[in-house]
Amino acid sequence: MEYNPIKKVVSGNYAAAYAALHARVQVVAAYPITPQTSIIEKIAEFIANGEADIQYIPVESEHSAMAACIGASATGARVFTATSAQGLALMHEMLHWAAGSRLPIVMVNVNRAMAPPWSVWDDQTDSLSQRDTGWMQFYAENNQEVYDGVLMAYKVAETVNIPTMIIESAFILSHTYEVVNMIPQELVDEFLPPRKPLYTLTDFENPIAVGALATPADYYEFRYKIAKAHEEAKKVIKSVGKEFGERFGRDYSKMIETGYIEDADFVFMGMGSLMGTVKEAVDLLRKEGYKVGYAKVRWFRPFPKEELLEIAESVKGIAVLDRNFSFGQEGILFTEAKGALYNTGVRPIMKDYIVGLGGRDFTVRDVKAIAEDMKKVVESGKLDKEIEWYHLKR
Amino acid sequence: MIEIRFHGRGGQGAVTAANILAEAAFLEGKYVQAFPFFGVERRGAPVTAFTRIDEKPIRIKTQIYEPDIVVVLDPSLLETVDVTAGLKEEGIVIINTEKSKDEILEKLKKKPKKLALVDATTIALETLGLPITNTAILGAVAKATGLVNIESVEKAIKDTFSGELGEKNAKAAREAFEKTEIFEV
Amino acid sequence: MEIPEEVKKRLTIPFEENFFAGHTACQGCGASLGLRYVLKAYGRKTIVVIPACCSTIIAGPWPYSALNANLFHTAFATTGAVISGIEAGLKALGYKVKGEDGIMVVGWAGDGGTADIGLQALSGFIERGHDAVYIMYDNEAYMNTGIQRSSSTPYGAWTTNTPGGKRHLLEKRHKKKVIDIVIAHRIPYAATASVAYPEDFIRKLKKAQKIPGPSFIQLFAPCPTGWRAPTDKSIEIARLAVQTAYFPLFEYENGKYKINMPNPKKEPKPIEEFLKLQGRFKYMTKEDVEALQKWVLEEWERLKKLAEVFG
Amino acid sequence: MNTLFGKAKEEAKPITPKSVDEYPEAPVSLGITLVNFTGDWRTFMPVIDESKCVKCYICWKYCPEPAIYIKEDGFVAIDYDYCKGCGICANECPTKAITMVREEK
Repeated sequence: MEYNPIKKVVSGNYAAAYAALHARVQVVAAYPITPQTSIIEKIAEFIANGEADIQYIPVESEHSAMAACIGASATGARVFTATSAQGLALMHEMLHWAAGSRLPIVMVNVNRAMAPPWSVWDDQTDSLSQRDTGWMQFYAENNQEVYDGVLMAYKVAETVNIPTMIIESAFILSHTYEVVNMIPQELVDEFLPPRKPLYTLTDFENPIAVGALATPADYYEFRYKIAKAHEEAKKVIKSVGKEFGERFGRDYSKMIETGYIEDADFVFMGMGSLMGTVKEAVDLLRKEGYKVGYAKVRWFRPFPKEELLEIAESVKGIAVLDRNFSFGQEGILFTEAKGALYNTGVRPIMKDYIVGLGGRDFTVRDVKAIAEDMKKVVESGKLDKEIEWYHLKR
Repeated sequence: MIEIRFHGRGGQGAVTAANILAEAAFLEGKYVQAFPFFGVERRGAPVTAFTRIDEKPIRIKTQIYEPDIVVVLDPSLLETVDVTAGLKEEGIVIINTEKSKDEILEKLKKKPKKLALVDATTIALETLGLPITNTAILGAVAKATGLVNIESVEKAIKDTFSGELGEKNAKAAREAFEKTEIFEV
Repeated sequence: MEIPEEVKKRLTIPFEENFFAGHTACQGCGASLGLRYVLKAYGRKTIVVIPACCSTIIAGPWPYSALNANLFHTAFATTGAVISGIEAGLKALGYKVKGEDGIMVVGWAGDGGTADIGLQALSGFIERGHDAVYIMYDNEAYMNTGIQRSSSTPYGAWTTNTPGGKRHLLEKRHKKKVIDIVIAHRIPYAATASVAYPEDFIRKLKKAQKIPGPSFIQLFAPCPTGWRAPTDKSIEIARLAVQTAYFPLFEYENGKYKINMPNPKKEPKPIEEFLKLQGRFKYMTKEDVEALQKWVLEEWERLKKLAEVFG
Repeated sequence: MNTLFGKAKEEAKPITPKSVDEYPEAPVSLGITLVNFTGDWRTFMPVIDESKCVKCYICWKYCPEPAIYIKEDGFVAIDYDYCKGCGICANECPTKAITMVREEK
C-alpha cells in the first residue's frame, strides 16, 4: 500500500491523541491538567464513538496515573498517558519505577512552567527535571513531530524496553491548529507491530516477582542494564527514524536536526517549538549575510553526544537557547552540551541564552538580537558573560 | 504569509472562528496555523485568536503582532481594545456592527486600507437564534479579503458542526457574505 | 506432596501451599501467615501487588520470591492504582478477571500503605469499581521502618515516635476506622478478618473472589516485634483482639452489615486481656485503659446497631 | 520426603550471578526462597509428642513459615530447615503435644 497522507488540521494535543489511537494503545490512565486535558478528552471521545477499544482509567491523581500505567504495562499491554508540569512532578517517583521495571510506556508531556507563581505556559523545566528518571525524551517542534514522535516512540521504547516521553509546548503546540499528515492505520500497523513484552504477569506456570529488593550485591548491575539500554536506544532511534523516513517521507534519522551547518560561524541550539521560530529567523538572517545555522536537539535522552561533536567540530560558536533553568547553575541544555564536549577537546565558544520562561513569547526579532550578540562573541572570541537572561526587563 | 487576528469575547467563538478560517484555507490547499492568545480568559472577557495562512509550511511559533487582517466579533470591544494595534499599512479590518463606516472609523486608532462592516449579530440571531457571531463573520472575511471562497468557509463550518447546526451556521456565513459592505479608506 | 484423603477431609483450610518457606519474616509474624492464607484461597492464578512494607522483605530479596504466584513490587502510595492498572491491562488483553476461574488481582498492603499514604489510591480503586481485591494487613504501625505510629495505631500504644516517657508522648488518637472510609464508597464487599480465624478469612477471600467489582478486607495481623510481645503469642493476641471486640469481625455486603463473631452471644472480654500480653501498652495509665475500653465498647455498640438496622 | 515442599525444595538452588551478563534485563526473580534455610534463626525448637497428638492440624494451620507438614500416617512433623522456632504451634496445641526445647547448636 502506497502512503497517501491523511491530512488533518489539528492541535498538538489532538495530534497526540490520534497518534495514540493509531498506535493501537490498549490502556490509558490519565488525569486532567491544563494544557494537556484535550488529549485525554479526545481519547475519551474516540472510545465513546467506538473508534477505539481502549481500557480508560480516569485516575484520581497523576501519581496514580503513572502507577496504573505501570500495572497495565506489566501485564503486557500497550499503554499511553499524558500530563504536564505539576502533574509530571507528582508522577516523579513513578517515572523512576516505570524505567526501573523496564516498561515501555509512552507519555506525552505538555511543557508548562512550574509554580509558584502559577503559570500554565510553555517552559521546559518540568520535563528536564525528570532527566535522571531513566526515561527517553523527545522534544517536538510542531504538531507533525508530536504525531510522528508518538508512533516512533512506541517502536523505540518497545525495542529497548525503556519508557519514553514525547514533549510538546504548552499552547504553542498543544492548542495551535496545524496541518498534520497522518498515516493510514494499515501502514501504521506495518510500521508498528504489536508489543512483545520483556516479561508479563500472566504466565502462571512460571510465576515471577518483579522489582524485589536488590541488595548492594545486585542493584548495581540493574542500573548498568538501563544505561546500556539507553546507549542501544541511540542506534534504535536512528534506524527507526530512518525507516520512518523511508516509509512516510519524514526522516528522523538524526537525533539533532541541523540547518546551514556547513559554512556557519555559529549555530542556535535548542529544543522544541521555539526552534520553528529560529528556523524562520535563520532564513532571514542568511539573506542579510549572517553565517548562521541551527541545531535542533530532538532527543535529549539519550543525549546525542556524537552528533553534537560533529556540529561542534564545524562551527566557531554555539548559542544555546534554554527555555528552562537549573537554579544554582545555568540552562540545562547548556550544561549538558558543554559537559558532552569537555573530553573531546572540541570547544567552540558557547553562550547560554535563557529565553521565554513561563511562556514569554520568543520571536524572530529576539532571534535576530541574539544573533547580533553572538556574532560579537564569536568574532572577538571572548565571552562577556556565560549566561544571558535575555528576556529580563531592565 | 497572511496573518489574521480575531478579537471577541469569551463564549463568542473567536477561537473557533480562527480554526474554521484555517480549515477553509486548508481545504483550498494552503498551509495554516490557528491558535488562541494563550491566556486564561473566562466567558465574557476580551479574547484574541490568530490564523496564519501560507503557500508553504509555517514554522514560526510566535503570536501575531503585525496582522494583515483584523476581525472584530463584538463591536463593544472598540471602546476598550486597540484592535488595530500593529496593523500593516495595507491592512483590512472587518467588524461586526450596526454602525456606519464614519462612526467606526472614528473609533479606530489606525485607519485601515480597507474596512468591511456587517451586522453579524442580527444575522446570527435570525439564523441561529443566538448572538454567536463567529460563523457569520467568516462570511464577511471571505467577502472582504478573498483569502478563501465562501464555499470553503461553508464546508469548513459543516466539518466543524455536524447536522442541522452546521447547516444553520453555514447559512449565517453565506448571508453575511452577501450583506457585507466594503469601503476603501 | 500428597496426604491421605481422610486427613485432607479433616483440614479446615485448603491444603495447597503456594507460599514458600525460607522467607525472611520475623519469628511469629502475623503478616506472613496472612499472605499464606491468601495464596491458599486463590492459588497460583493470582497477581499480587505489594507496596513498600514488611512484605517487600518477606517476599524475598532478588533473585528469589516466596510466592508461587506472580508478584509485582510497587511504590508505597500506589497499591490501589497498580491493581487498577493490572486489571485494566488484563481486560485489554482479553483475560477473565476475578470470579471462579478468573485471574485474581490482589493488593497486599500494610496499614501505613493503606490508611495513610495509600488512602487516595485506595479510594480511587474502589470508586472506579475495578475487579480486584485489596487486603490491608493491619499490624498497627510502620513496622518495616522500625515501629512508627500510623493512623491505624491504637490509643495508648508505644511506638518509636510515640515513645511515652516523662512528658508522656504516647499515641493519644484512636485507631482510624479505615473500613468505615471504605464502606463510605458503598463498595460491593468489605470485611474485617483475623489471622486467628483463618477459616473465616478464607471464606471472606472466596466471597471477595465471587462478588464482581472491588473488595476490601482488613486483616488483623499481629507483629510480635513491634508489639513487644512473645513470638508464640501472635495467634492468642489476635484471638483476644476479637474476643474483646477491639477488632470485631464483620462483613459489609450489598449494603448490609453482618457481624461474624465466634461467640456472638458472649459479652466482650475486658480490654486488659488484650493489652497485657503486649509490651507496647505498658506505659498506659489506668485512665488510658479506661479511655480505650470506653472507645472499644462504644464502637462495638455502634457496629451492633448498624448490623441491626442494616442487617 | 521429610518436607512440605518436596521436589521444589530439592530443586531450589542458590543463584549468584558472577557477571553482569548473567543478570536478567529487568529485575525479575529467578528462583524461590526455599533455598534459604531459616532454621538457623531458632533458639527453641518445637518437639512433637505423637502420643499426645490428636491430628487436629491446628499447628499446621497456624505455622507462619510454613514449616509443619503432614505425614502419610496423619501425624505432623516439622521441617527444621525452615522452622524459626517462634513457638506458635506449641502455644496453640490444644493437647500440649508440642514443647519448645532449648536448642544447642
